[in-house]
Amino acid sequence: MTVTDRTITAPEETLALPAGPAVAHRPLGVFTRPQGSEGWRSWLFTVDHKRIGIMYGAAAMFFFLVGGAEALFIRLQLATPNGSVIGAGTYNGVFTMHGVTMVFLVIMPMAAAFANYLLPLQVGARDVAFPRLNAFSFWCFLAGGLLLVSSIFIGGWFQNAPDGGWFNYAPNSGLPFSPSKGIDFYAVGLQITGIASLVSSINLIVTVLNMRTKGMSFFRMPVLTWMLLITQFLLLFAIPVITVALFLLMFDRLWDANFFNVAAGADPLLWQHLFWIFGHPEVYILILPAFGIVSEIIPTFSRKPLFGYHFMVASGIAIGFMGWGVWAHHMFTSGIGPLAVAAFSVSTMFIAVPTGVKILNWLATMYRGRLRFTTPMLYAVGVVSMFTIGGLSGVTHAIAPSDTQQTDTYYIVAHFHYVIFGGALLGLFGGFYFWWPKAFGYKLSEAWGKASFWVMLVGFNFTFGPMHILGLQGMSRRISTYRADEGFALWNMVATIGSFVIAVGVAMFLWNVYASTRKWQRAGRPDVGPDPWDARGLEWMTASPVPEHNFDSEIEVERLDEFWHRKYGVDENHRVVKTATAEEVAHDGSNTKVHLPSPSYWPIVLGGGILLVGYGLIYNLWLAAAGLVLLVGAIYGWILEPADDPDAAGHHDDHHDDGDGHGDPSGNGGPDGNGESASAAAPADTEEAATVG
Amino acid sequence: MSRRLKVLVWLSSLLVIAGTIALIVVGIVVTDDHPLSTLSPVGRQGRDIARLINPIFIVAGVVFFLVQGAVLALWWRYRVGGSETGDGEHGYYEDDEFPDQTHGNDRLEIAWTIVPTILLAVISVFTLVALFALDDVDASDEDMVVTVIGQQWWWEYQYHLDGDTTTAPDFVTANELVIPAGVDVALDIKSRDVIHSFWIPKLNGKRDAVPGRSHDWVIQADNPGRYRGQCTEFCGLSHGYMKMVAVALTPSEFAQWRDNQMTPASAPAEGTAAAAGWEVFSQQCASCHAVNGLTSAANRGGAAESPPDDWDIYGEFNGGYAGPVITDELIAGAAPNLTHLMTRGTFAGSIFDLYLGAGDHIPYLELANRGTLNRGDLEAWISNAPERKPADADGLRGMPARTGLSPDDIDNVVAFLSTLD
Amino acid sequence: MATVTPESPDTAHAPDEHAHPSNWLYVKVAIALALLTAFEVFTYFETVHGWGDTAIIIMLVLMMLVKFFLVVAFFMHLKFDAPIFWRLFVFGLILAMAVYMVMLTAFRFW
Amino acid sequence: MADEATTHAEEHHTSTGISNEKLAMWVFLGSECLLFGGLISTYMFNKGRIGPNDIGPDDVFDIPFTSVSSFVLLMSSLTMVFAVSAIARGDLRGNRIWLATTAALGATFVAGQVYEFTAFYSEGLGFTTNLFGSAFYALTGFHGAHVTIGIIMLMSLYVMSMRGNLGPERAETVEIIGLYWHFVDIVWIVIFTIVYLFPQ
Repeated sequence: MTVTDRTITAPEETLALPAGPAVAHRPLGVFTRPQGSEGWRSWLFTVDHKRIGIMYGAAAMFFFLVGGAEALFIRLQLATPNGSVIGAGTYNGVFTMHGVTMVFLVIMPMAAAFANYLLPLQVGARDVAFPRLNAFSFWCFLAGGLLLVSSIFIGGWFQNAPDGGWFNYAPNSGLPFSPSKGIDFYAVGLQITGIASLVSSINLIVTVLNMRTKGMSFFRMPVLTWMLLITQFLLLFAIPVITVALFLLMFDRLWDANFFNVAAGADPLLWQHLFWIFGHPEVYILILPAFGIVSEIIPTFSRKPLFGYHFMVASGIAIGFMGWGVWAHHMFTSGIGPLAVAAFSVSTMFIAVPTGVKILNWLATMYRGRLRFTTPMLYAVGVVSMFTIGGLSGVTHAIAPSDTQQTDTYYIVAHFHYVIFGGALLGLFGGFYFWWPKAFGYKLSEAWGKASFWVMLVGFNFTFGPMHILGLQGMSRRISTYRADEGFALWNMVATIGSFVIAVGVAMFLWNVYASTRKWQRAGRPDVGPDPWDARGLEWMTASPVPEHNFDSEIEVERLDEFWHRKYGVDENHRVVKTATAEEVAHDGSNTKVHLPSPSYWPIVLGGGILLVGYGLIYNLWLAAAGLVLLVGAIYGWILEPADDPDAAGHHDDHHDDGDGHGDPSGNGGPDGNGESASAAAPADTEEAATVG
Repeated sequence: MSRRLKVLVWLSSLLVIAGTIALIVVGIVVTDDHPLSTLSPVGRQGRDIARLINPIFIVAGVVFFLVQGAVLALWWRYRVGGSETGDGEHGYYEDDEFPDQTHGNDRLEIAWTIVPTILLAVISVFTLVALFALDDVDASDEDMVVTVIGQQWWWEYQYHLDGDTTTAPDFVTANELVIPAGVDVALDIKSRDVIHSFWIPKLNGKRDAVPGRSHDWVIQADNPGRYRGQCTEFCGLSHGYMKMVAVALTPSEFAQWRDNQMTPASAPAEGTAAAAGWEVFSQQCASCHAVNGLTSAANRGGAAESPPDDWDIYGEFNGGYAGPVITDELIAGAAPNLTHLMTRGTFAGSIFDLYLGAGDHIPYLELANRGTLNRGDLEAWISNAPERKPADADGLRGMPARTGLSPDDIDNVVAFLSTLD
Repeated sequence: MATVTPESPDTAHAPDEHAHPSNWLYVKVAIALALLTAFEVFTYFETVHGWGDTAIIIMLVLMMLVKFFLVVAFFMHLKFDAPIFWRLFVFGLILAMAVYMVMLTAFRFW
Repeated sequence: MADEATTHAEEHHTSTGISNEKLAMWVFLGSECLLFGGLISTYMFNKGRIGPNDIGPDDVFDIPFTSVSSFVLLMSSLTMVFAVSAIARGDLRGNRIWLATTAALGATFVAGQVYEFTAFYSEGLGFTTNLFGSAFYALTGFHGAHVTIGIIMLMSLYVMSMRGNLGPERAETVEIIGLYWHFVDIVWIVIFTIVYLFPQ
């Protein structure tokens, strides 16, 4: 493979992020810029996309345990008729927090973990476009998440937790009907996580559009990159809509506005429209990353390329587009009129087509493959199987008349858990097992992994399978209890038992993480090598764990699945033959001359400022003012941080890292007309970019 | 046995097992009588929905078995063994065998894009036909329109026998919607506070009650009977405790019931327990509960339990609110009209039976005469309602506690209520 | 894309600089904007002359769109800049209009 | 691909040939369309949902005044363009002058809005008065906040320039802030037409 030779040019000249040591250590006012990559402080101030990805994953896992505990309380309360484990008030808080936590604080950040860790690697970049902004996204998300979760404890157990459901319909969310601070926590907390998602989506979109390595055209990008990119576009356009809705709600509650005040003539359906215009793309925001992960795992363990790559990409784009035209199917019974119902019913049905294409392509990838059922493969096939169930039940309530029977019953609860747990979460867990060795240099135990998969799968089906039946038998959602003579006792008990089986499965996963880590620590690091699974993407083309600088030199990509093609060739009989080992092809991370963006204090300070503003809005505007001061200070500190010397163009350590253009406008302005050579290559790339926009 | 045959046997036995389990589950689900089941409709609309969805359930079931079968078949057929740890000479695979490196097949892709599209297009035609038929709310052949009003956490029904919902209703009742069997009954669904959803699963799908809006809906029951329902839009603290019942009567029974409902209550005879109960009631309860002929609007003026003005949406809003008009004392302040309480089978948002073990054994019209009053729940409810059904701490919604009442007072109130038949 | 590729290597600011219009063009655009604004305001005061509301709204929307695209195309350089900007921005714009117009239609707003 | 250029060019290679910052700003502006679209639709939906005797748009709007302040904001876009082309030419002094003028025009607009709000308030239209009031103040307030942030950014640029930190090599920074500024202007073009000029 001659390609390898060609790409290894003088390392120092191919740096994506140049920095001079003199700049990195330059004192700024009273502060010295943080340094070093060891110890806990280095995590607080890191701007490394991989560490940020890992922190996203860890935070999401913490919130997953919180949300899971809430789920168990729900199931305990409903296990028997007239349940009295938790009262109606607490129950409402618990199911609301369960939904909000799982959607906004678990699935989204878990996907963000993969996006942060893998997107730059998969497109062959050194880091994301704006590393400090990336760190800010994480801290801002964490601030919002902690603010939301703190509502459980502040002022008494679930006294001030949001209790209007994750959908939080007006006017029940108004002050007269929800006088506790709960809805304020909801509105403020989701605004903050929304800022995080929006900033992160801009950052990652720019990364994919702009930071691809040589030859990495759009149709050479892995499907995971594609799905994550589509997800970021959905976030980019959906977050502002919920922002508007949350602002209106906040104005109503804090400053007595009239947006949802029916007595003043407001129409509460406005909230529903705004919420679901956001909420339905949100569903695809949750599921598309998992689709991408599955599309990486199945080919690897089938020893085949993904079947119908272009159709997989196109169906993902189609889902992204169509996701904007179906929101009112959440409102078939709201009284939006028969014409609107008819239109949205039909549009919803056809969104099943691109989804079905994906399922069939995964099956076709497995067909005639050599399937190796490792833990990641089990999870991926689990997604194919379980998501299909969720998709099929989805079609049954795209049919509007039938939806009037099913909506707001446990049938819907079953449906979206098959989609979000059976689809998104299983996919993300598969991703953990798959990329764990890449991120940490050792594998999780396969035995424990398989066992925990089966326990989780069985528990999952016992929990949510019966809910289809309960829903069709007429059990409503969000009811804190039911009468004994309504006949719901049997399947509720089964579901509750199933939920504890899931909990065991999750505990086994955590034990696996603990035990595998211990084993690795005791034995000294067993080197899994760059490519433990014989995989296909560029992320496997560097050492495990990935060195801080990602790749030793810029990779030049010539086709889809570049890394695999560097390992394998075809002989005269069209048989696949190995031409190089992964170790020969991959970079070993030995290039220590790469300069990287320096760590920074400001992202976490800015996140802290936002947290203060958040609590301030809920409790005391003076606190908010203090937070605002901190926030503005952090922004200015941030802007002034890079060495601010216009004559030193090309020597700034983070010219790629500037949110609002205040910083160094990059070497584009350099005197020697640099950077512009790249634009000669732009036609093809931007032409393809059109398909994104 | 050839490998192919083995797979076939393995697969078919698996399918048989799965099919059997599915059949058993479906059997339990369909035959077991569930009062809220959507699977055994007994009304025209519910049946239309079932007729639309049942074939689709079958199609979905077929697709389900095909996909799951394909997953299992691929698994069985193409799995290979290999090193558990991946550190064998060939990594995870024991060999260097590679399957055909197929990248795709455009014709196949186009086929499995178009086939589901056609399938869904067919389904959507049937859907649209059913949708517009169900929405044809003028199908009702009765003049009568019932205004259904949801509030935290019970339902009020205002009967407009002439179908004119802009005038005062002829009579008002709560929680149990009584309709004549066999005919379409037009409903006009509204809300006084937050969004609720009216749903009698055996008769028809649900329709939201949205404050400030008025939604048309139709229900029909084939046969006389009692059909349970549950508010299905989350409506705050006691959402789970907001239930209702639709009672279908033969047309002649309905006429009888209707005439009775239109008679005002008469004052209990002097000196009886019921008279003492009325005393207590008029002081403690009448600020919210109306009893036609006995309470008056004056009882309710300025009562502490009335909602404060700034979110009082009871009155007519001139700029667009199409809510109910308070025209006379028929309509309660914030609580069910109790004029004919004893003719109902349930109370407190239909979470308690008013008569012990009555079930369907006693004809609806004879409940008041033949039923055994559920004194335990009724008395507990009167003295401390929030204990039985969580209500908001500020006392603005839900029935407030009356723990100050002595046992005698409560006995007397029950005696008074027992006269309301 | 044609506006981007043919740059000479010695222009520092390739995508936008080489095609930078003159200040006089900007002034002309500004004059057009000012005239349009004046005419918009004029319609407001001239409603008495018996134009229907619909006609006025259509005229106002047309003038608004012209102003909008004048600013976007010239002041924001989209006319001269890389097409990807145009696509990203217009995608957001069209999506916003489509989604919110459908929402208002569902409310039978028009 | 002309990748035989200098190594310096290699360092700043981006796939599209566009700088990250500028791309990010346009991506952000695409997203802002959805934000203002939501607020404008909320306003349109709610402005008429008031009682017949309630205070409404016709009772408070002062079209001549708002026309003048709209004109001021429109012209600030022109001065912003001048600022951008000045710095691209290397005319740092001209850049400073036009930045300051733009900020001043923006500040005039915001001051006009503050005056308008106080005038409306004294005529009886508060934020809580009715749906028209809530929707009007929310929409124009959001826009005003955007303008204010823009003014702060312009002033920061001005200070940077005074301290010698804003040379011609940073022309793109000015251009990016300019994009934001023009966006705020086009939002006002829409608001002015839909909120003020549409027949009520």
